[in-house]
Amino acid sequence: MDKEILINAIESKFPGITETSSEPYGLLTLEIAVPNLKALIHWLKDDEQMNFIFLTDICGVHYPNQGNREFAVVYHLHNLEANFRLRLKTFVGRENINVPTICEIYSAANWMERETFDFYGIIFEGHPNLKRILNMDEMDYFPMRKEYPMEDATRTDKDDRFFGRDGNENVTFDNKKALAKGNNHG
Amino acid sequence: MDKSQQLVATDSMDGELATLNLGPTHPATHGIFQNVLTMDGERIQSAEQTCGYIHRAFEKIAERRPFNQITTLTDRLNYCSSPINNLGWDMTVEKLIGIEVPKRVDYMRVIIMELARISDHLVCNCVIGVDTGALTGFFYLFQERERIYDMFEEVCGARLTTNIGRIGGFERDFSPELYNKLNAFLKEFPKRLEDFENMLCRNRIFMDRTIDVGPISAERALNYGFTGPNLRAAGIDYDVRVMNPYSSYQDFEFKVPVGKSGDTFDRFNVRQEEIHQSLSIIRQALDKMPAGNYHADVPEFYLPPKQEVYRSMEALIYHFKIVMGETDIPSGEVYHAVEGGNGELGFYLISDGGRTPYRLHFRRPCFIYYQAYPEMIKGSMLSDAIVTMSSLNVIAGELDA
Amino acid sequence: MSILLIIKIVIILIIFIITLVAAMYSTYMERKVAAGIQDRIGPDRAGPWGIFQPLADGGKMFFKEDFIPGKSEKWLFILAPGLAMFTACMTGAIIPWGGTLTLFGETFNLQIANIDIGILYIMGFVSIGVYGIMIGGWASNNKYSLYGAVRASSQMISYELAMGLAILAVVMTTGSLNLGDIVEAQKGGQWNVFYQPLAFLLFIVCAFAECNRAPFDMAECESELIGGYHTEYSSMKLGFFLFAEYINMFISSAVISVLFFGGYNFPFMHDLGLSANAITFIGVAVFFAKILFFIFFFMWVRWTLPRFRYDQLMQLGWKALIPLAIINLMVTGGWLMFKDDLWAMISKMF
Amino acid sequence: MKSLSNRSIEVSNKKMTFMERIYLPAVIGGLFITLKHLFMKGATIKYPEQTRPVSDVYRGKHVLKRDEKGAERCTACGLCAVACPAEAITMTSAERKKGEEGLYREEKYATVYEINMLRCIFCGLCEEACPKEAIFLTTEIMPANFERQDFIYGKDRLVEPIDKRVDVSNRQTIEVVTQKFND
Amino acid sequence: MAEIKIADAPQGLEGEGFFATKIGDVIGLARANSVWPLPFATSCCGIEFMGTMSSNYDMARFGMERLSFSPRQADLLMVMGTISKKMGPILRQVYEQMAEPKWVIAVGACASSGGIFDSYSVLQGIDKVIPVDVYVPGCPPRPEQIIDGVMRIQDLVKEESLRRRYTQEYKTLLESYNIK
Repeated sequence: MDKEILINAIESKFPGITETSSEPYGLLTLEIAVPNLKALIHWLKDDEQMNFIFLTDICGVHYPNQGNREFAVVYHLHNLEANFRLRLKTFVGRENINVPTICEIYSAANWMERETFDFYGIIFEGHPNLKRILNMDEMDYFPMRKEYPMEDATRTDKDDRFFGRDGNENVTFDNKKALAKGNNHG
Repeated sequence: MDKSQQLVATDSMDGELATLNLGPTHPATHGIFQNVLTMDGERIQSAEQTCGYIHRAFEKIAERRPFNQITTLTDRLNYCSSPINNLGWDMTVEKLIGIEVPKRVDYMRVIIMELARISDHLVCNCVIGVDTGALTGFFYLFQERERIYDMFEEVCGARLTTNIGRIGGFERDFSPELYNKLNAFLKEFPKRLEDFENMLCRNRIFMDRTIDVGPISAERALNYGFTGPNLRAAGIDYDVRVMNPYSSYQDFEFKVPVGKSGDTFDRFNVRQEEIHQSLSIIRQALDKMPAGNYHADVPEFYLPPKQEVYRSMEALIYHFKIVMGETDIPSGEVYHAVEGGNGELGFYLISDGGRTPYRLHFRRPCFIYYQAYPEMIKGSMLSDAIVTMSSLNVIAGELDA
Repeated sequence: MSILLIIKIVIILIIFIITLVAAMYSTYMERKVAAGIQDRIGPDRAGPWGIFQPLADGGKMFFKEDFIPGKSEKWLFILAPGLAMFTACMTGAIIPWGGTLTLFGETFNLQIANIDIGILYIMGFVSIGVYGIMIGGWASNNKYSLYGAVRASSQMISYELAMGLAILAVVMTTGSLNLGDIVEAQKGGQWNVFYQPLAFLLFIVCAFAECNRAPFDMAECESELIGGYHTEYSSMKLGFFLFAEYINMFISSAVISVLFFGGYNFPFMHDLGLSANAITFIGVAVFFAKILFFIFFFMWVRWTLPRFRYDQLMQLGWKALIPLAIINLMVTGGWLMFKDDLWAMISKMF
Repeated sequence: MKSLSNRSIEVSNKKMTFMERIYLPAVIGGLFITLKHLFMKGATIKYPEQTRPVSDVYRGKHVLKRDEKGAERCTACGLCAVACPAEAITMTSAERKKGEEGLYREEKYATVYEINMLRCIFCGLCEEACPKEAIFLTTEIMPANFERQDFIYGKDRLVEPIDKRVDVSNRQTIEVVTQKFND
Repeated sequence: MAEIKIADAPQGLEGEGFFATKIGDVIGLARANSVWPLPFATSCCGIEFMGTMSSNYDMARFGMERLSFSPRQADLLMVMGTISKKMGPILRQVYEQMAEPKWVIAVGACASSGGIFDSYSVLQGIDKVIPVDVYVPGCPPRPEQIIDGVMRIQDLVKEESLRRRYTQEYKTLLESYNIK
């Protein structure tokens, strides 16, 4: 299997499904619209030619300034016998943040989707048990979204004067940089 | 299984089932997983898992740390084999930047990573022994693990959370002392391992405890995203080192051990054989160790030697730029996988050219395969559940990220 | 008469104290043996070589908060460790610790009670011993404890059968249920272990199971059940349970020595030309040496073998040990029945 | 599924021979192994009476070095603080005044230099980041303590005593050491 | 944690008196040499704890080889590894279940202060939920450091008065954590 065969097969089976395709660092990446995603993955797994029997990974990415393409869900599939990896991406916006689940196709997707939900709040439609997995159930936000701070507010042993910690990370760095730059001649 | 079922009533007497809370502070769950088991006497009817008890937000922290500081985070993913994580991360960044490292660095990395793999498998197999009640093997093998620690300490100055690699190579070259220790280890360790194997492997009590305990078929294992020794125990010889060789693994001869039915006994044996294979890889790497530098020649990313920093202005500027994280990192996205102690450890890195990753996702093998646990222990006994869990080698740091 | 009474009381006290001290120092020995096997040192900071370690443990336990879980069955919870301790100590009463001693013109046995059905007495008390564990596990109102208790009771019941049958073979060869007689019958190196090796093997396996020692420590197996039946116990109640375990081990070792290794007998004991009292004292020492060896053996096995699983343990008990014990019994019976005929036949043939 | 690597070996043999079925040979074999160890020399190091040698580059407690003349090397550039993943280092700097040349080597120095040892993960990145040979980790292990605030190590505990210098040459490259020798 | 260092009760008629003090010393010594730990090992430090238990360091020398996973029987809660906010209540529950006298040792940077995990999910030091007696720095600490921490605990145990657990200071301390 190589890139051409795969793209052609997808094209002939699902015409026009691929929005963009690229190959960063040798890994074929296809962008698929949400409605087509599940059918495509299903076919990729079950078709004897495609044979992507292994789901390597699912994760979410947050791009705050992209409007209705704010959240990406990235799938890594692997055809073990041909040793061919494929990356699929799909984008959703904040309002319509639903992606179909692929739990029935790969059991492994169950927790990966729960994790993605836990971090980004992306809702996987049809997931049998979509609830938080790593964080506490009581948590009321999705921590991996870029707008939320990393730090814990309860840290007491840190002297904020030195870290410029007003919830703004950049200040910290600038402070230190200024501190450092002043002595560059050293 | 069928044999034992004759002895225990398959249907409970009055339909009353007990709920047993296994963990999070149960000795066998290492304090971090919770399994709520529905028990029919000693038999497990169903299990529900909770995890996240040591969720530390690695991925969030990684978005706020420059590339070189992330090495300290990867240390704490699978802490039984930190160097594999460290070096895997370094290779990911090198892939992103496009750094070719000298062959010598590759070989040094292979030695370190295989030592780490041995130490990881040692922990797992010792713990299988401990959970079946044979504590002594643990003490024998942990002495050998100490020697691996000593070697890590010789290279990097720490035992467990090593922070061993640098982007572009190593912090320092292997010392002669390390070679002494390594040779002594290669000579004496197999004897200790043999003691351990003789005590357990063919002992019927142990075999009865592990054979057909927590089995998983190859097909289910793949579907669940198993990788590493646990997948190989089910009979599928998927190994990242062979399939997508990194760090010159293609130069080495080694076998990929597989099991038959993916039960605890198979997992134990696969790990045991992998230790032997790792030893052979280390020997080969030592024999073929090429001459050369212990780091790539990339002044933008690898810190200049200290003697120049102390003297020359140019080196000092580079030094500052690297430490401050002001070097230019290309933007792009890269997925790099290494064969960790428990399987395919993947780093999915999206860089926007900033000093920190835009997004860094770790494919943590433990997290992915641990969800198969309820399926694996269904219908087995409490003791089996515990042995199955230890043979899966679920590392909390990796599970909860 | 009164002298006999006083001496009996003295013997009782001595044996009681010896039992306790032996149990106490068994814990120390266990730690040291484990350490030796595992290339370690073991406790060495409480006194020279750590010999005060058991005292430290005891002292600590006495002053630890005595905790009774809120939802437990309070009286049974308190009763259980006492019962375990009591039954463990009672077994020591009929062990013949030595031969006869002549003091103040009186001759008496170094045995508290020489009863004719000594073996039945042992079996009886061993069976009651499980009640402590069972009641304790049940009264704790903790599922892990309950599992431990259930495991312990079924295991005890199963292994008593094989144990009884194994002893029966010995009883048949000796022709007495009296422990004193059994020991006397083994005089001059005629140890039962040579005549009944299979019975010995079965008995020692069952003894491990009865004492809840690895590889049969189902009832507490800490990697599965945390502490098993004593999970909820703290302070000296826990101490009693642990103590009872070591006393049981001590008594089991004594019983093994009595039944199969000639008790206080030692080879050539009457050829040395020593006075009767001296022989008795040497005999006692030899007996304790034997006990010590078996205690060591108990520990040695514990730190070597993995543990059985509950159902495998049952399988071993019912499907392997009991049939073997019955076969052994039949062979022994057949041999006793026909040995004269057999001898006659053999001698006729040649 | 076909073999993926073409170099697999099957390592699981679940068939028990008769000798293995009857438990005893393996049990006795195991007993002999443990007995052998009973008579072997133990591996224990009796800490604290004995100590285990640590490697020359072990990353233990920090030290702030002085130069050959006894002046503090630290110039309060803050690189160590930037490099610290745990954000355990804090410092404030001040200009050196006239007459203090013997105390501070550079024109700026740290008036306060604190490491929160409970935060510190001993990763060694500060040592690596220091361009002034000022901060080093040593092979001395950090002691435990009772109070949280006792772990904020200020300059009083970090700067090496002038009469009890800490030798760190083992953790430096040969080039650095020879360079200094040539100075 | 300034409350930890509590002076002995005044000697005299109402105090512990001579005899009681001597008993206290002896029991303190006994306790110190028989500290049964409850390893609450969640992550990396747990592996180093295994190293401390193992032959090369042998924690058994301190009378500590009997790990009691049941909190009722433990004297020393050894918290090793990151404690997240999700884990905090469980840790506290375990502490509450332990029988007096009990001590706590926070092993490693994560347990003591959160370490590098200054993130939304990690408790910034377990002394936010339970009182801590001894802190051991390091990430993870070497076995030597863990032993060092244990010896500090032993020092504390030896000096502790038998009545400390009934003192007002102790009650105030527990109340400040809302325990009991």
